[in-house]
Amino acid sequence: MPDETKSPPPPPTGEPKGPAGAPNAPSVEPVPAKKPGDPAATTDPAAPAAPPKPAPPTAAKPAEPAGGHTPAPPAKPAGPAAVAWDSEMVCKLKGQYGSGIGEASTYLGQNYMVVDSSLIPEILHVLRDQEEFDYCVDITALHYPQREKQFDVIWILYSFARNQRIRVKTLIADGEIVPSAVKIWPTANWLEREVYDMFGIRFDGHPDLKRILLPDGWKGHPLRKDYGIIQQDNEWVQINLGIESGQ
Amino acid sequence: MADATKNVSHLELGDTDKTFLDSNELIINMGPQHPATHGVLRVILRLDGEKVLGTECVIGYLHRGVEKIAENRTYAMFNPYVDRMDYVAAVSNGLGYCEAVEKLLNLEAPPRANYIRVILTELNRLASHMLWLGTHALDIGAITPLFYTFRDREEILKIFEKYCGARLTTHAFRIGGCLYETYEGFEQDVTKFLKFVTPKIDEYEELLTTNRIWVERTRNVGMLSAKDCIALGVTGPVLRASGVKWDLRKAQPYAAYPDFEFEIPTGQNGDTYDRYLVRMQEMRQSLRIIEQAVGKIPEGPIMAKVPKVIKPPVGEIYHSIEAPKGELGYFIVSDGSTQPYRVRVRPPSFVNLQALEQMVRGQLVADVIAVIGTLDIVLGEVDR
Amino acid sequence: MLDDVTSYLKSDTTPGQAGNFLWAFIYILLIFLGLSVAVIAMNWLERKILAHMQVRLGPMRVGPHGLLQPIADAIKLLIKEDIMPSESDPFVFWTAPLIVVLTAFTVFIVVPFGPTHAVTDMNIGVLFMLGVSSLSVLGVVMAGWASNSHYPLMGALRSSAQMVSYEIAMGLAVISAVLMTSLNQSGTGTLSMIGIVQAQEAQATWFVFKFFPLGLIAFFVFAVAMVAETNRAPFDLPEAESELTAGFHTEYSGFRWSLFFLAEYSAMIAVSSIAVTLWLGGWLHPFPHWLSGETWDLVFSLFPGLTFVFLAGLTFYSVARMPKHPYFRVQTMGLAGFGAVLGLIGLALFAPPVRDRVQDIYWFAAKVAGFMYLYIWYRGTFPRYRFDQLMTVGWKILLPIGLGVLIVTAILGVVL
Amino acid sequence: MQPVATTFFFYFLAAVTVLSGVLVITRRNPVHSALALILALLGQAGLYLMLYAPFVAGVQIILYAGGIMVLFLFVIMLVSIEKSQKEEQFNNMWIVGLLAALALGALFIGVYVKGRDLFAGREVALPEQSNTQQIAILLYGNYMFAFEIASLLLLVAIIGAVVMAKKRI
Amino acid sequence: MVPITTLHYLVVAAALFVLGVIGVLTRRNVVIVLMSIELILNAVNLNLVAFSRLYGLHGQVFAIFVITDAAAEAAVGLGILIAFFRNKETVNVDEVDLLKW
Repeated sequence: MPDETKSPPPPPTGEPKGPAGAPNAPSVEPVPAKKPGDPAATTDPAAPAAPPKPAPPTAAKPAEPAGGHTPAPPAKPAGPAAVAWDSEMVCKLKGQYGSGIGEASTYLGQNYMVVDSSLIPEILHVLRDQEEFDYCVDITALHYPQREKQFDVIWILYSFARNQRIRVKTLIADGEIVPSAVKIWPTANWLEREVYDMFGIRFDGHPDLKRILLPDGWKGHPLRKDYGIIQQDNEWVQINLGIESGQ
Repeated sequence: MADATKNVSHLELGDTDKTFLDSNELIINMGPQHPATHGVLRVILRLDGEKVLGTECVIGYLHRGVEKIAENRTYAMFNPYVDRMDYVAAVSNGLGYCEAVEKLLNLEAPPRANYIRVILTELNRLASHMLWLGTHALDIGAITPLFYTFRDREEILKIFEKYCGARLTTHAFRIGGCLYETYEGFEQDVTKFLKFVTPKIDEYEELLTTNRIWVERTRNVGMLSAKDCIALGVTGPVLRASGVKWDLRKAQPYAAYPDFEFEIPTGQNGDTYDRYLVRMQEMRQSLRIIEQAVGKIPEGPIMAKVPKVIKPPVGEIYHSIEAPKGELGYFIVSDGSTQPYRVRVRPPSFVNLQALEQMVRGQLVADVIAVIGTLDIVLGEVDR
Repeated sequence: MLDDVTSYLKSDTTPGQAGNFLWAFIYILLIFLGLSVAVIAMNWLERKILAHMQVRLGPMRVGPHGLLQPIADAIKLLIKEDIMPSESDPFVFWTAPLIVVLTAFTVFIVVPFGPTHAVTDMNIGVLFMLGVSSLSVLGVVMAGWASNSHYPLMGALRSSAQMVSYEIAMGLAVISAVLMTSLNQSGTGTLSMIGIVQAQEAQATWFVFKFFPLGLIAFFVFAVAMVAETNRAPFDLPEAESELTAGFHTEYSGFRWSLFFLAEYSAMIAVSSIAVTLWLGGWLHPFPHWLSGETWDLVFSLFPGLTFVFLAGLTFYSVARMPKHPYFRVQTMGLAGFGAVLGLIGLALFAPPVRDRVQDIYWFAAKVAGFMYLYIWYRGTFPRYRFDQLMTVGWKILLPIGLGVLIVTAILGVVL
Repeated sequence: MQPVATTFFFYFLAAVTVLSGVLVITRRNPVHSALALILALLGQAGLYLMLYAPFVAGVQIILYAGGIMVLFLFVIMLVSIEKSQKEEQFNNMWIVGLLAALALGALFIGVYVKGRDLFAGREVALPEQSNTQQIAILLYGNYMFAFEIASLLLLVAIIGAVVMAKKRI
Repeated sequence: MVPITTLHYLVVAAALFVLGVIGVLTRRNVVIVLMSIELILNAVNLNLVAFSRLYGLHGQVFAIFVITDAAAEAAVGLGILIAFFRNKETVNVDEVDLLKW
């Protein structure tokens, strides 16, 4: 049913976003303080790119700097900075997976780590079974059209035992398939469907990956940045609602 | 929408034995316009006689693209939109959003604002639970509690109206605190309301708690063990009714909650009856919090120093509060501009609704109604 | 002709038995009209009483205190577009409500409003009532099937299963009452409705107090079963709004729907009549043996008139409380007129020849009205049973109790 | 109750019964057949009343019309009738069946007409008022044993029906 | 008018009986066959009750027994019908041609 929805990423048609130059420039800004025991961290090609033109403070224009996910705004003196997330768990994971674990930082007291997408199911399993992150709060995604790996997929996990919340991220390109977490947390079922619905990210191993909020035949994935705010699937509207346009 | 049979082919069926005439498995389409689906929820039921073999929820009829809208509004402009998600607990939505943005801005609301926020949010929790009780009881066939709860909820809405001019979608809070100072006589109104409503909650309980039919209809219906709850990500009263003593107000306190004493009511069996009891207890605890809060609202400003143009630094934040329905989280990503790069809402109703399948499989049609009621979903929040 | 009229007035038997067809016909007409009026009044009363239980006012707009609301509703229903599902079976769809209404009304042939106030008295009266009222399940099943839709079908299956199961408990309770009629010198009981009331009169007790608490238990079984039999709350599963939208009559609208409505209320009145006849002494006034004698007879015969005068007083009190604004003038006048009519009826009921004849009917109607109030009260209080629980109550609780009561009654009847 | 207009009522009820019987065996839709059968049963109950058998009439209404026919309607609803309605309604040997049945009918009528003298004038008005009591006396007196057997039969039927209809016990 | 005698009832009963037999012999739908059997039983009942006017109440008692039998027969018959329908998806008697399924 949802086959036709997986279209190649259309060229950005909405408002032009971000500075045109070097959208996918590799990281030049050293990501804050990596664990010394993690030699490969900075060489990870999937490593989170710091903003190539680090968020200009004058960013009153609607443009978003590409790769804005990295919480390292050096130009913002008053703003809190992301610091390395020091914990036993991270050490252990890094020791175990090496370069698979990218950045692990704390921003505003909230921890997150970036994981290579190939490691996702394993890491999530480990996090659930060994580190007691037994509650998957949310699964969501971010879209950075300028980046080569366009999407961040984010798992927000919570541990009842530690009363701690972490975020696990992975970076994927458009069309790349992420392993599903349904086997790990059943709650991922609808959350992944929503991510698929909104971003077009497919999850491998999902039992019933189809649209959840939008109607089945809808074309396009609204939360992609290139999907305009008033854009709609006119064809669908005409066929199913019998009106010219929904606007 | 695809027709019912087509959708049902996707139902994953654990139970393959067919006890009735093989060819006559009944597929019933409940909703989207059905008196007991609390909005435009469509549940496709595969029935064996009265026994539910499988369900599939079709949602999205109320999808308004709130998250997309957020990306095209400034932080302050988006604030009223969150009220439209869980419209029976608009104040809680606003609180979560404002606190998330405040965290992103790395500032804190002044204590007075926090106290006002707690009072209004707890009042709103009461209102939400009252509405839940009325409709839930109505679904199970007791029509009278609905009118009682609506009568009393009206008093809460009156306080909201006096405070901010709106009854339902209040937009009560602003990023950085509250816009409105409490009106003259706010404390008295709230105290009067507390006095008025305490016996009323007993009145509801009198009608239902020991009512044999009520107990029979809700005991051992829609069971959800603590393990299942956590696996399914179910939060709020539903989780607590399964015996997990977890409440974000205690676990990760926010606003002024650390200042107050209150209990986290829990159940043991995780059935519909326990969820009912937990929510009734929660209403009492809310009253307790309000009582403590209203007596000692500190003096001071109600608004923190917030820049005229809200422009959080680049970064991302996840902040969640204990909404009446469960954990309501906001994941906000800022790119340093005036508009959020992305706002993700973690809606408790959406995640809780997912548990429906597990809760009703193997039970009877009538239980589906009871379970939908007990999950306390608001479709505005499910669909966003 | 005239002879027919007068001869019945002097006779002490029902017109049906006396072969007085004119009066039988008059009674049929009266019962038909009376039932229709009662259903309309019930409609208004239910909404009003339920509203007051639920801290609201209920209908207030159409006529003073919404008195004309049922009439407005009836008009609305009659002129409403009559929709028939395209895939339905038109013939069955049409006959179903007719069957339900017919059975609900036919039952009243044998209901004894007084020793002579009945269309006829069959010697299988109770059997006839049970049988005819059990026919209504046919209409329900047909309605559900003919609608060709899932909700009505499930509603129909539910209600037929429910009605059939509760009929058994009901029948057992009835049999124990019938058994009690045989506790006389000759040892022969009766199935005739009038005979049963006369037996209660002869045995100087209402059967609800017979072999205390046996009669009470049997009465209880019947009282529960009759609520289930009429598909009313808390046993209103067939039309459980929140589950099956409206059960077997989901697809019905307008006139045909109003037939179902009419049938439901007349069935309620019918089963209440059976309960009153079997256990609450039918037309006998309270404590017929303690409070007997000339004075008490006079006192009791004044009750009908007093009731109407009281109602008239209530109405005039409401008139006095009406807002004085000229906008309400018509309403006030209407209410006053209504009160005047009630008062006049009350006064007419004080006239000796009338009050003696009407007294029996009054006591019967008053007892039935009590049951009607109970119906409304249940609806305001109870949640709804689930289907399997309903069956459990019917088969595992009421049936054994009914059977036990029957056996014990039979043993006691032989021993005593 | 003195019987009134006996002739009219007899012909009326007989016509209702027989015509409904015809409908029963000719209707394509089993639900319509069942409805016709109910009508026939009710007509027959009327005939019983005319024959001074009110108790049998009552039992007929309760058991047949209210019980058995509901069961029939129930089952008809469960087995889908759309398919069976489209199929051939009569089997291949319907002519033979019809002829045989008609011959049987002719035989009956012939015998009755031949033996009409046997019945003529022997009708007695049975006591209607005590009909139920008398049946009860017979049922629990002379036919006690048969009565018990009948109850056993019903029990067996209940179990049999459950065994048949339920796939998994 | 001719007074209504027992013979009249017997003729009605015979007509019903014949109708029932026709139904049993010619219809293919099992449900209707079962209903035809009910017609036959009813015809017998009518005979019994009619004769009870001549020979006392025994006929009526027998009619009650017959009704009992009819109830049992209907229950078992319909049970078989359901089992049959479940297995063969049809309600045609012609297709009941296996000893085992």
